[in-house]
Amino acid sequence: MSDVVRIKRISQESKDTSTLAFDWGAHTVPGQFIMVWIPGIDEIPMSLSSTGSEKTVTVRKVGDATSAIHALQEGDRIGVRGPYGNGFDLNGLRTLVVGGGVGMAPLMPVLRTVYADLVIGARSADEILFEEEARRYCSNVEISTDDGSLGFHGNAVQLAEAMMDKGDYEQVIACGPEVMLHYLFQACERRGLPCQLSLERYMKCAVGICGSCMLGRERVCIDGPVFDSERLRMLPEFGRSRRDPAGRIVDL
Amino acid sequence: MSDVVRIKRISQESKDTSTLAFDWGAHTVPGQFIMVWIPGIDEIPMSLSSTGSEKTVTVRKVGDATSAIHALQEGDRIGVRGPYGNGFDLNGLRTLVVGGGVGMAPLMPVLRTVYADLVIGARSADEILFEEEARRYCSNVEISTDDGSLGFHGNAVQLAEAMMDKGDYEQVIACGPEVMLHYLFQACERRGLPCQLSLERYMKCAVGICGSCMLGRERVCIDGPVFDSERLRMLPEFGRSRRDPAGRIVDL
Amino acid sequence: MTDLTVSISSIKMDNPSMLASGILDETGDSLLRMMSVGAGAVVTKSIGMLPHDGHPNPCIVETADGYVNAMGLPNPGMEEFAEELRVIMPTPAPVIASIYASSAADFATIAVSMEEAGAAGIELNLSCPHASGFGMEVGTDPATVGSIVAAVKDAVKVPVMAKLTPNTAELVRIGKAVEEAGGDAVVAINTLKAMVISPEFARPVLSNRYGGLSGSAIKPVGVRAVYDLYRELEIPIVGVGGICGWRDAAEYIMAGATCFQVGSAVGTVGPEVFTRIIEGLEAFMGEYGYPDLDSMRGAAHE
Amino acid sequence: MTDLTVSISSIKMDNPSMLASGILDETGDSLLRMMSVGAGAVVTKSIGMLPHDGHPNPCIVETADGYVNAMGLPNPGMEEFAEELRVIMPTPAPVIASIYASSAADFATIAVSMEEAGAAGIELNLSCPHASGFGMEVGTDPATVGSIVAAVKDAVKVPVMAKLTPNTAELVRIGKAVEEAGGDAVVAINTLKAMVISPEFARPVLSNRYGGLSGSAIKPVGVRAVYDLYRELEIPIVGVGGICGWRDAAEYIMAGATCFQVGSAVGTVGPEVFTRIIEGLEAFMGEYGYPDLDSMRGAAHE
Ligand SMILES: Cc1cc2nc3c(=O)[nH]c(=O)nc-3n(C[C@H](O)[C@H](O)[C@H](O)COP(=O)(O)OP(=O)(O)OC[C@H]3O[C@@H](n4cnc5c(N)ncnc54)[C@H](O)[C@@H]3O)c2cc1C
Ligand SMILES: Cc1cc2nc3c(=O)[nH]c(=O)nc-3n(C[C@H](O)[C@H](O)[C@H](O)COP(=O)(O)OP(=O)(O)OC[C@H]3O[C@@H](n4cnc5c(N)ncnc54)[C@H](O)[C@@H]3O)c2cc1C
Ligand SMILES: Cc1cc2nc3c(=O)[nH]c(=O)nc-3n(C[C@H](O)[C@H](O)[C@H](O)COP(=O)(O)O)c2cc1C
Ligand SMILES: Cc1cc2nc3c(=O)[nH]c(=O)nc-3n(C[C@H](O)[C@H](O)[C@H](O)COP(=O)(O)O)c2cc1C
Ligand code: FES
Ligand code: FES
Repeated sequence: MSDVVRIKRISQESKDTSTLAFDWGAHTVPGQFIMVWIPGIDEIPMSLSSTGSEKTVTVRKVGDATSAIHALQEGDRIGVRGPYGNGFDLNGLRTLVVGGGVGMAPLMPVLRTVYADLVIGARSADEILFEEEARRYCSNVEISTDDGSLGFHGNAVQLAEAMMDKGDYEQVIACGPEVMLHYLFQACERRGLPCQLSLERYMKCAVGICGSCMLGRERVCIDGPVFDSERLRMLPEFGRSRRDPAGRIVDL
Repeated sequence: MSDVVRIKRISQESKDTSTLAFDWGAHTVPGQFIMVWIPGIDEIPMSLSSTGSEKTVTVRKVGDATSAIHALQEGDRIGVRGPYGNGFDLNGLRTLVVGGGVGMAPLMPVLRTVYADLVIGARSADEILFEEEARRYCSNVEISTDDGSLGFHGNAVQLAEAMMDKGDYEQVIACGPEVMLHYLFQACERRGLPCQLSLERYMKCAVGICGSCMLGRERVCIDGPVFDSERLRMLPEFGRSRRDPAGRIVDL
Repeated sequence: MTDLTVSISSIKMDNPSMLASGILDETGDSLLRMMSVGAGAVVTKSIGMLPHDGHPNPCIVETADGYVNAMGLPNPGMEEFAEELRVIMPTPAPVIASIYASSAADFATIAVSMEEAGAAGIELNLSCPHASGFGMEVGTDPATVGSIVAAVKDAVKVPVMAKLTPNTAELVRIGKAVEEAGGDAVVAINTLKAMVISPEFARPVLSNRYGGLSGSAIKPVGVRAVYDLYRELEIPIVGVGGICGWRDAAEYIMAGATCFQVGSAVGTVGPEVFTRIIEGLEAFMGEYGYPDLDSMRGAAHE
Repeated sequence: MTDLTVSISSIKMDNPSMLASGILDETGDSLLRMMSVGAGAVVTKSIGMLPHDGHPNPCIVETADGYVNAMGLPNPGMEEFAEELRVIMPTPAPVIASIYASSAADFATIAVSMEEAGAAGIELNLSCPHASGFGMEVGTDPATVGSIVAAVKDAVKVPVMAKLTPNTAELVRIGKAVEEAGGDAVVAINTLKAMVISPEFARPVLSNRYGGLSGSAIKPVGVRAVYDLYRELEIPIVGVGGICGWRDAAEYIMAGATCFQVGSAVGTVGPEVFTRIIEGLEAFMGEYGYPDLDSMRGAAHE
């Protein structure tokens, strides 16, 4: 489904991250993403950080397209198509959710749906996203910052490992930088704890035909972006390499 | 819906008329028709004389295509597409059904659905169709033959008029030669009795775009083939003229 | 207030929609019906010198997203059709007569007869993909096209539009030939040359084997054709191919179309498609600040 | 027992289905995946001399019945891609390398590199409608096409097939040029030149403006193209365009195709489309008494 929507509301989440809200009727599930078209600039994948009839995307400014999105005003229009991807399997298991940086975006609809504990990781206190809202849904929200400016001093994986060892979680759901996810996956594997991780690859079509988002034999856009432990084990590229827009192998 | 079906059963109804049965899943309502394709010969409209999951068409041999259909054997295949047309409005009114010749075909699904009295008209006794089956559904089945070889000696309209005057019908449903239908319509109009008449015109597309089946402003294939009194009154061509395959006006 | 009026030379229309040739337009009554549902103008079935039955059935196949047809230009012939037109004149919306022939002289003869019968314009069918000796076979050579347009322009006073085939890489060159010969507009596109085969019967379904693909399926090809033509031509372009809603119409207008025609959607959506397209277009133009069609035309080129 | 094996010169396939170029075929792993779902052969993404990012996004639009894409031939370049192939060799099904270039000499260079890396055949992309200086621009002139085919034939031992554009009235002439230059097969059709405009943004959606229409929408055009080619050519024809089920595949085979390719349906149906088509085709052939593909090929011409 391809549409043009009007931005209803923009909220600044941190110095480089904003959330844009718009009404869009498409039925979506937590963990799915859309392609956002900023005419004349680019079309890029964005996770849905709300999946109700009001949808949101939470965008970190990292380059041209994300800067153009940050320059938008309320009332401006963007193109959206989707929803794409499989989404998380919300299965009722006792869950630890781990979000690194803007990786919190696709996790918010999960937290709104299931009862889970949460680790939010970021480089420093002013980059911690969604803490306030998350505390409304989760009994236990823990924070880690690389620079120690808030909560646990260290990375989210270290904090998550400590929580896994204390708690009796049955699964881990996470999104964030791939290197973090890779360490988290290994930590879970060591403990025999199943994971669902949301990954990213360069996307062009988002409908599963162009092959630009391949991760091993999997299309991240349609077979993913969420992968469970069983599939992650079969993906030697996970945590190691990705493909550039030309399809060349690039180390992570 | 376009399909290829296999003829399950052929029943000879009279010397020039046969019924072909085939399984076809399309949902259809009484009064609708299909286009029957006999490869290499023609594709022609045929009313459905049964509208269950087993469908039938009842074909009178009048030319090339209908002869080719009569030459088919059980197990042979034909192409079918449809269903097309509006069908009868089966509204619960006390109904007199009038069928002339092979015009009985689209009326059979009506008789199987509603409780009605019936007039079957034909030139002579051996051309009377579906009498036996109709007697199973209708309390009152009357026959007219032009040559008096069975039942009322005269035409179906005369017989129907006599029945209208005796009975307390609230509507008339009919199919048959257009001249017959035209007289029947006038008889009903005189009595203020609403009609639903199934008409025929030369059909090519059957989907309402080619315009070959025009009757005034109406497309017989899609706005018809069943017309009620209100619409019949607006059709000066009804009973008078039709169009040939080139679109020329031809007197009936 | 949004102004939807538009004209192609002397043909003045209340709105930019036209009934496409070959769709419910073989009789006077059917033309009137399409005016009553809002068509800004109607184009008639393509009319030839003599009555013609067209190809035997099957002459249409329904596909996932359109039709493949090979009607084979059935028509009652110039004389009888002129009578159909005379009976309905004057009409609430202009009638444009589509005509076909195999020589420039015949094109001119038929055009004159249609003009006399009240046609407000002539559309030359130079593009039917499934009629031998007519249509596309005369319409893929720029010189032939030019000579036909010139002959008809000489013969009639009403505007003359030429309908082009998309089955060529030379579309724009042929459009240029129309313009240079004095044509008042080009119409693009006719159907794409196509075929449907029945696996069960191991043969093409259409009696003519070849047919023309129409409907939503071809819209992106039609929009592209109009976009290409708009870059090179000065004369108006009438866009046609797969329009079934206001968005499609808007795409054609932004690609550069002055007017647009609707064909297959009269079957897939129904005759009311005209009313819906016009209402939708008006609402869109209001919301997005286009006061009239001029302000919207070709907008995708900027 | 139904025999589904088929070959194009030395390329031997277990069944007549091929993955179309540009669809999940830019990495070794994706090629292996498509073999695992039953593709009888796989064609790679079109590979050029140098790495190329392709057009910026948006490079695809979903339409009612297909896609309009302008990927712009992204590929990792001949050297890196040769390495992808070497890693997966030997493969359970033949890999045909699609290549593009702007001169006959470059075509030959890339073909040699692909052959050395293990490609069982070469497909010349002479038909991409949205890459300037490549694809369709080299593929609409019979003489150029002939010279490219001849140069590549000279350079490699594996079979060489040429993929043709449908955006021309000269399709059959170009097919003839391939045959005369010694080509082993023709592949038809590539996408139809198309455009999608956003009314709201008043601009073409694709960054490249123009794109190519694929998917069910174009099937009747592809079937017609194969039918036309089969009447005039001796060499095998590979049919492609809008195949998403066994009926579509059967239409192409009856029109004259030796093999067929599946592209868009990998998205609209899923990769399992190969398994389903092959199973459906086998069941159909069994029921209708076709012992092998030879007995079915071109059946619609009789
Ligand atoms: C499934 C998915 C969900 C995502 N969800 C979010 C989200 O919720 N919030 C958020 O801020 N970011 C998200 N991203 C990342 C986001 O797409 C990139 O940050 C964005 O594309 C950068 O574009 P740019 O032009 O601003 O930067 P550029 O300077 O063009 O690129 C910076 C980096 O962004 C990545 N990128 C650029 N274009 C694409 C593309 N088409 N596909 C994938 N990656 C690309 C590349 O790694 C590139 O190196 C998501 C990515 C994916 C694949
Ligand atoms: C809606 C509808 C339902 C019909 N239902 C039945 C039915 O249930 N049983 C039945 O026996 N007949 C039915 N007919 C009539 C049937 O279609 C014709 O008898 C048949 O087409 C004759 O074809 P032919 O080749 O045998 O005869 P031809 O010699 O070709 O034609 C004989 C006459 O049949 C009519 N006819 C031929 N082709 C067509 C066509 N494409 N469309 C309409 N009329 C045509 C013409 O009036 C023609 O003069 C129906 C017609 C219509 C329009
Ligand atoms: C059943 C049918 C008959 C047609 N007959 C004609 C015709 O007589 N003359 C003509 O120029 N075009 C004819 N066309 C082509 C249409 O006018 C139009 O160009 C084409 O169908 C594309 O528009 P659409 O997608 O809206 O149908 C016909 C199309 C159809 C479907
Ligand atoms: C996303 C996409 C990328 C394509 N890339 C190529 C390509 O690189 N080379 C090529 O020859 N054809 C390419 N094509 C064309 C297809 O191979 C095929 O000819 C066309 O899509 C029609 O088949 P389909 O309808 O099954 O998709 C591409 C098509 C699509 C949809
Ligand atoms: S982005 Fe094209 S296959 Fe995933
Ligand atoms: S048969 Fe074509 S409109 Fe009715």
